Amino acid sequence: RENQSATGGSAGPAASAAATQSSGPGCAREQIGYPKVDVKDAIIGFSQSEKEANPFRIAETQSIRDEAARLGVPADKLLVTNAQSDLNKQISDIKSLLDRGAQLLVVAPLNSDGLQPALDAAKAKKVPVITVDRKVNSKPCADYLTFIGSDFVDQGKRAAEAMVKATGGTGKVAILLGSSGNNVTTDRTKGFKDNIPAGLQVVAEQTGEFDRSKGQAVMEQLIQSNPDITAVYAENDEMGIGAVTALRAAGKTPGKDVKIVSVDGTRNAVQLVADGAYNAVIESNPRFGPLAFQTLQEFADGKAIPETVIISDDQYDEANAAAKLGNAY
Amino acid sequence: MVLEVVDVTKEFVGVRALDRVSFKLEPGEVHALVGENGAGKSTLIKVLTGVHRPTSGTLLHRGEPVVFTRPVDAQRAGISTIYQEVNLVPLMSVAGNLFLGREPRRRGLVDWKRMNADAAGVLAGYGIHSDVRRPLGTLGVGAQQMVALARAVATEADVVIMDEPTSSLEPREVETLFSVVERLHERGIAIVYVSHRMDELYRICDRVTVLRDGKHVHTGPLADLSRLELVSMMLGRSVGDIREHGATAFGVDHHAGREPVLEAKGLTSGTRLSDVSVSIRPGEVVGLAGLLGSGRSETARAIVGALPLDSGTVLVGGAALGPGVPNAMRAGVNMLAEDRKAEGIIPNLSVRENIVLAALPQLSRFGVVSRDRQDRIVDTFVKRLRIKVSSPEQKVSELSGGNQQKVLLARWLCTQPKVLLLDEPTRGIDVGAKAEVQALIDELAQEGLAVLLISSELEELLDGADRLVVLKDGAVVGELVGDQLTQDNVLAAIASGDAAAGESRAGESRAGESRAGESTAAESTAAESKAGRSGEGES
Amino acid sequence: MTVDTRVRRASWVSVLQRQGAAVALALMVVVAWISFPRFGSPDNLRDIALQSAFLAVIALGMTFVIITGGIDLSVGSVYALGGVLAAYGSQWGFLAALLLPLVVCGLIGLLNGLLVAKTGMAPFIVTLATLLLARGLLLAITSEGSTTYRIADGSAFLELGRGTILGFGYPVFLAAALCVAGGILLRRTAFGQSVFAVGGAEQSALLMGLPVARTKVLVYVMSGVLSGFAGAMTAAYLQSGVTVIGVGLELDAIAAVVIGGTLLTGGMGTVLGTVIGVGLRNVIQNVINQIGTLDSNYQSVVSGAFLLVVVVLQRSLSRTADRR
Amino acid sequence: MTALALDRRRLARWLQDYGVYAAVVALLLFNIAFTANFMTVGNFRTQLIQAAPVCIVALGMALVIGTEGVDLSVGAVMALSAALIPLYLGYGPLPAVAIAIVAGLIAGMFNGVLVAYLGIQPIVATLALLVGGRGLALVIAEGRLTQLHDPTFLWLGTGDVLGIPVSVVMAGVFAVLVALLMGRTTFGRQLVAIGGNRAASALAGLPVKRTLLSVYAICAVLAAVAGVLSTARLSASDPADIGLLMELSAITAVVVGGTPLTGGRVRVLGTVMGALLMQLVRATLIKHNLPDSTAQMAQAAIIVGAVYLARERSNR
Ligand SMILES: Nc1ncnc2c1ncn2[C@@H]1O[C@H](COP(=O)(O)OP(=O)(O)OP(=O)(O)O)[C@@H](O)[C@H]1O
Ligand SMILES: Nc1ncnc2c1ncn2[C@@H]1O[C@H](COP(=O)(O)OP(=O)(O)OP(=O)(O)O)[C@@H](O)[C@H]1O
Ligand SMILES: [Mg+2]
Ligand SMILES: [Mg+2]
Repeated sequence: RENQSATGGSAGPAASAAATQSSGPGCAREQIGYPKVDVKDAIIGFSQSEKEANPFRIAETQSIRDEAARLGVPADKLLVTNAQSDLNKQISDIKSLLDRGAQLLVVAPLNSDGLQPALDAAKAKKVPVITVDRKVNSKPCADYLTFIGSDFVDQGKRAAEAMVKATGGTGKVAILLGSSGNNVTTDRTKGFKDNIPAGLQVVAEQTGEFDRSKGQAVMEQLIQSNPDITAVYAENDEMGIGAVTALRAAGKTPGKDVKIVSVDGTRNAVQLVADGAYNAVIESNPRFGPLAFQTLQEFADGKAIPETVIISDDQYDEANAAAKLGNAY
Repeated sequence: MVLEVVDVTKEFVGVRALDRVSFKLEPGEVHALVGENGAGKSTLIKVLTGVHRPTSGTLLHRGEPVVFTRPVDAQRAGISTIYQEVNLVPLMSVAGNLFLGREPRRRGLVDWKRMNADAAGVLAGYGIHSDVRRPLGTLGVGAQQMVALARAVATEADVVIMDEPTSSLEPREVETLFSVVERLHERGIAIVYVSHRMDELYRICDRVTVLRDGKHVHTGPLADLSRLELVSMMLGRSVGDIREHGATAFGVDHHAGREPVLEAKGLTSGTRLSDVSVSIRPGEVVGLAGLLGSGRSETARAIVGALPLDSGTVLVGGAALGPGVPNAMRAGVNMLAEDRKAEGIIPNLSVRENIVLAALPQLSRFGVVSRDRQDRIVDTFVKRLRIKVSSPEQKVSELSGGNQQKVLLARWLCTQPKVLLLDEPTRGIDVGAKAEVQALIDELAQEGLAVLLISSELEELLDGADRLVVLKDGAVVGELVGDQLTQDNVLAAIASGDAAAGESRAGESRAGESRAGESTAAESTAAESKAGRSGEGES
Repeated sequence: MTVDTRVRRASWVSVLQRQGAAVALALMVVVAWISFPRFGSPDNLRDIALQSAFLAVIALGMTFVIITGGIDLSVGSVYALGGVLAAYGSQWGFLAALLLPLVVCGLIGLLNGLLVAKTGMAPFIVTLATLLLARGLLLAITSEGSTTYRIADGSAFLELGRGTILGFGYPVFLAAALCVAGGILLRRTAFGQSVFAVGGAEQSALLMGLPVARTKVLVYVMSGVLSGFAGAMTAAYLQSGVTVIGVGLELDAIAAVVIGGTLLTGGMGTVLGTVIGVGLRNVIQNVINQIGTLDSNYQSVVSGAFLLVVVVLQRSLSRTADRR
Repeated sequence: MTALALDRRRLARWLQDYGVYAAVVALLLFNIAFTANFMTVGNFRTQLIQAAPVCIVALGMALVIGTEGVDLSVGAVMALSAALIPLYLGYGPLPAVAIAIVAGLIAGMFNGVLVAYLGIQPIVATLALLVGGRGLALVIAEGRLTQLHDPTFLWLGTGDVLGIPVSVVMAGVFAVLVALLMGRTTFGRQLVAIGGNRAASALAGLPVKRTLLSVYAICAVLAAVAGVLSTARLSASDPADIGLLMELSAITAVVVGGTPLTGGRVRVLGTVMGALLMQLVRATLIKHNLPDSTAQMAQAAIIVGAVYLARERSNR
C-alpha cells in the first residue's frame, strides 16, 4: 500500500495525502467542451456539508483553504459555504456559489444521493465539480467531473484485517455503527462483515451515531449484557474512544481484554493506540486540498481525469502509532 | 312530555350529584329548576343535553328512550342550551360565534359579509351594539351571555334550556331576555329556566322543580307556592326558621371615615374609560351603576392595575399606586373579577389552594408555606360561606358555579384587604348564601373596609351602597347619595345624554333587517335559507 | 362613530397586528437587496421560492394542526418517508409514485389524529412517537438506510419536482395553489370555522355541537398528506428518495407558523402568515449565505439571533397594534 | 353494572396516578425474565448513571411545563456549559463548574425575559437559543472536542458517594429539592397556579413575570448542571454532540411521568420515573440487539402505550 505523497515534498500531515488512481475511461475537457479555467486565476467554490465541529470536517476545510493559499489563490476568490447538515441547503449553497461566479467547484456531499439538481446547475454553466470524501450516485464526467476520496468498503475491509491481526481471528465482536441511513455506515459495515473469518462472531450491532457519548452509552449497555465481548469495531474514532471510557469504567483494560479497532485517524484515537489502549485505527484521509486542486489543474490542462481518484488512507497500529502521531488530525 | 328523566343518578368520584331524580318537561311550559348551590341543577341539565352520561336512569325524548352520548345528539333532537358558564370561543369574532356550525354560505363558501351583517342585525335585537368582528372575549360577561342567548335561540329547537342566563344581566337586558322567553313560549317551545332570582321565577315560570342535595324535592305549579315556602323547600328548613327580610340582607348606613382611603382620578384608557374619578372612604360601600358595557368592570380593573391606563392616577392613603396588580395588592387593594371561569378559578387546583392563593405570602415564612394556617383559614371560610365541598382537597373545577363564586370571595376576604373591589360578588349564588354575603359586606364595612360594589341587580346596589356612581359609555354621568338612591334616579342619570347613541343604534338595526331580508330572497341552498330565516326571526 | 367606521378600523388594526411578520419580511428583503447585490438576482429569488415551496406545504398542514391547539412533530420524518416511498413507487409509474406516499403518510396522519382525538393524549407526545415510527418505517424499507431508491431518468414523475414555468419550479406553483386552497378552507368553510373553534375553546366547541373529534382527525390527516406530498416533490426534485432529509424540519415548520402570527395555544392564525413565516426563514438563511465569510459555527449563532430579532419585532408590532 | 363502572373508573384513576410506576415495574420484570445478565449491580448502576442527566434536565423541564411553557434550549445550554469548562478548568474545577452554571443561569434568564416580559411564545423564544446556543458553544470551543484531565473534575463523572455514583446522588438531591419546592413553598404553588390560569393568577396579584423568569432560570441551571456531569462522565468537553435532542428526551420523560403539557400540574416523582422508564426502554432495545428501524418503532409503541395508560380521562 502506498503512502507516498503524490503532490510532492510537503511535510507534516499533508504528507499522507497520496492517491492511488483507479482506472476508468477518463474525462478530458475537450471531450465535454468545458472552458479552460486555470486554478490560480479562478473563482473556486467549496461546499462543505456539516459544521466544522469535528476533526474530520475541520481538517477537510482547512486542507482546501491551505492548498488554495499555497497556490496563491486570493482569499476572496475561494468561496466557502456550509450546509449545516441540511441537504436542501447544500443544493442552495451550490447554486449560490455558481450564482456568485464560481468557475470550479469542490463539493463535500452531505449524502450520496440528492445533489442532482445542484450538479445539473453546475453542468448547465459548464463548471466542473469534484466531489470529495463521498461519492455521489450520478454519472461521472457527465454530471460531475470526478470523485476524490476514500473507499469506505475498503476501510471496513482493512478494519477487519486489523481486527484479525489483533484478535488472532477468534472472539466476540460488537460493532458500533454510525448513523442509520448514512452510506458511510453502510459501506464500513459491509466491508467489515464481509471480511471477518468465521471465528470472529458479531454479537451486537448498535448505532452510536458517530458520537462519542452515544458510543460510550451503548458500550456500557453492551458490556453489561454481553460480558464476554472481546473486541469492538467502531465505525469512527469518536465512538471508539467512547467505548474505551466505558470499558475502563467497567474495570476492563481496553486494548488488552477487549480489542478496539476504528476508522478515522484522529489524533486522540492514534494517541490511544500509541498508549496501548487501542489496537488499530484505519485512516480516513480528509486532506483533499492538494489532490483536488491538482486534479482541477490537470483538467484545465486537458488531461483525462479518471472517474474515481482514491485518496490513500494510512493505518495506525501498535507498531507505528507513536511515530506517526504527527500525521493524525 | 317533550323531555323526561326517570330515576336518574349521576355519580362523580366521591360525589353523588344526582340521586334518583325524575323530571318532566311539558310542551310549551316554562319550567323553573331551583335549588341551593350544588343542589344538582347544572348536573341535571348536563345529563339532559348529553354532556354527562347518567350513572343510572333513563332519558325519554317525546316518550322514546334516548341515549345522548354527545351534546350534538341533544342538539339534533331539538334541545338547545345556554350553559351556566359562557361556552363560546373567546378568540373568535362575535359573528363567528353566533353562526358557528351554521354559517351562511355563498357558492359553498362562508359569506362573511352577510354573516357580519346578519349578526349585527340579530344582536341589535338583543341590545348588543358592538362590532361583530371583534373577538368575543373582549366583550363583558353580560354581553357574552346575550350572544349565547341569541345563539341558542336561533337554532331550531323545541326545548330551550337556560342555566342562570340572567346572572350578569342588567334589568334592561333581563327584559330583553324575558321578551325572548315570551316569544319562544308563544311558539310552543318548552323552556327550562334556572335562576336564583326569585322575582324572575315568579314572573315567567309556570311550574317549578326543586332539588336539594341532588334529590328531587317537589314539582308543581309555581303559583301554588309562596316565596317563603319555595325558599324553605330549597334550604330544607321549616318556614318559621327562615328570617324574613327585604329584597336583600343589607342593613342601614355605615359610618364612613372622613378621608378617602382610595382615590381614583381621571382614569382614561383607550375608548373604554374616559376621565373616571371615584373615591371611597374607609367603611363606605360605593356602588357602580350602569348598563352592560358602561365600563364598570373596566373601572375596577383600572383601579387595581389590571387595565393599562393612558392617564389618571390611583391614590391609596394619599400615595400613588405603582402599575400592576401586585402593587395594588401590597397596598391592600383587591379585586374580585367578574368572569370567574376566565379570570377567577385555577381549575386544576384544589379548593384549599384556590382560597389561599392570594394570601400565600402572608401564610408562609421564608417562602415555605404553613399547612396548618392554611387549613384553619380554609376551614373558617368553608363554614362561614357554606361552601359545599366533599373535602377542601376537591378540585375547584368540580364545584357548582355558585360554590366556585364563594371560593373566590373567600380568596379575597382572607387577604384582609383595606379596599375591596367586588365585581358581581353574588353572581350565581343562592338565596341563602347571598344574604350571607351581603351581611358579610355590611359587616366588613362596619369594621372599616372600603368597598366598591358592582352588581347587575339594582336592588343590591341601592340597598347595599352608601353612595352610587353612575357610569355610561366609560364616563361618570352622575353620583347619588342618601335619599337620592332610588331606581328612578339611576335610570334618569343613565338616560341623560342618551340621544346621540340612540340614533346610531336605530340605524344599525335597520341595516340589519334589510340585509336579512335580502338573504331570504337570494335562496340557493337549504343552509342559506335557514340562516336567513333565523336572522329575520331575531331582528 | 358609526358601526361601519368602527368595523373598518378594527379590521385594519388586526391586519397590521397579524402582519408583524410581513413587516419583518419586507424589512429583511429591503436590507438584503441593498447590502447584497446578488440577493435580487432572478436565480437567487427562484431558488428562495423553490426552497420555500417544500417547507410551505408542510407548514400549511402544521398551521391547521396548531390552530386546533395541537402540534405535529412527525412532519420531518413523514416528509422523509414520503420521499423514499415516492422514489420507491416511481418504478411503477407516475401514479404509484404520487399515491404511495400520500396514502401511507395520510395513514400516519390518521393514526396521529385518532390517538389525539379519541384517547385525549397530548399531541406533542403522540406525534413524537410517530416521528420515531416514521423514521423506523423508513429505515425498515431501505434496509436500515443502506438502499437508496432512485427515480429512473426520464420518468414522468421527475417533472413534478424539476419542471419549470418562467424559471420557477413546479413545486412553487403547487405550493402556492395549495396555500390558496388552504387559506380558503380555513377562512371560508365550516370546517375552517370548526378548526378555529376547537383550538379556541374545545369544551365550548363540543357543547356547541361541533364535530370536534372529526376536525382533529382531519387536520392531522391533512398534515400527514401534505408532508408526504412535500416529500414526493422533493424526491422528484432530488431524483431519489434520500433517507437523511427532514431531521429537525418540524421545528422549522413550527417556527414559521408561529412567526406568522399563529397562536400555539390554538384558536388563531392565518395561512398567509405562515407563508410569510416560511419566506422569512428562507430569506434569513439566504442572507447568511450571502454574508459568505461566516464560520459555520457563527452561522447558527447568526440565525438564532435573526430568529430572535424577528420574533421580538413581530411581537412588539402586534403589541402596539393591540393597544389601539 | 354501576359497581363495575366504578371499578373501572377507579382502575383508570389508579393507572393515571401510578401508570409510570407500573410500566417501570413491567419492563423490569420483562428484563429479569428475558435479558441475560440483567440482575447485576453493575447493570443497575449503568442504568442509573445514564438516566441521571436526563432526569436532572427533566426536573427543570417539568417546572417549565407546569407553567404551560416548554424549553427547547436545554440541549444547547448543556453544550454551552460543556464548552466553558475547559476554558476555566485551569483555575480549578470549582471556578470552572461555577462559570458553567452561571452561563446556564444567564441563558435561562434570557429565555425568561423573552417569555415573561416580552410575551413571546415559549416554543419560539427558546427555539432561538436552541439554534444559536450550540453555535455559540462551538464558537467558544472553536469547534473542537477537548479532552479533560483534571482528576477532581473527572471525579464528578466517575466517583462515588457512599457507593453511589455522584451524578445519581445529584439527581436524587435535585429530585427531592424540586419536590419540596413544588410541595412546600409559595413559589411552587404560585407556579402551578400560573400554569393553571394565567389571567386569574395575575389578577390574584401573583408575581407572574418574576415566577416565569425564575422557572426558566432554574430549568437552564439544571441543564447546565447536567452538562457539567455529562462532560465529566465523557471526560471530554464535546459541545457538538452533548445534549443533542435532550429537549425531546426531557419532555418525553416529563409527559410519560404524567405531567400534562397543558400546565397547572407538576409531578416530580413521576418525572423521575419517566426518565427511568425511557432509560430502561433504550437499554432493553440495545440489549436485545434490535436493528435501529425496529428499535425506533418499538420505542414509539412504548411511549404511546405508557402515556395512554397515564392519560387524563374526562369525567363524564
Ligand atoms: N365534574 C364534576 N366532578 C365532581 N363533582 C362534580 C362535578 N360537577 C359537579 N359536581 C358536584 O355535583 C354537585 C352538583 O353540582 P351542580 O353544578 O349541578 O350544582 P348547581 O345546582 O348547578 O349549583 P349552582 O347553583 O351553584 O350552579 C356539586 O356538589 C358539585 O360539587
Ligand atoms: N351592549 C353592548 N354593546 C356594545 N358593546 C358592549 C356591550 N356590552 C359590553 N360591551 C363591550 O364589552 C366590553 C366590556 O364591558 P363590560 O360589559 O365588562 O362593562 P361593564 O360596565 O362592566 O358591564 P357588565 O359588568 O355588565 O358586564 C366593553 O369594552 C364594551 O364596549
Ligand atoms: Mg349550576
Ligand atoms: Mg362587568
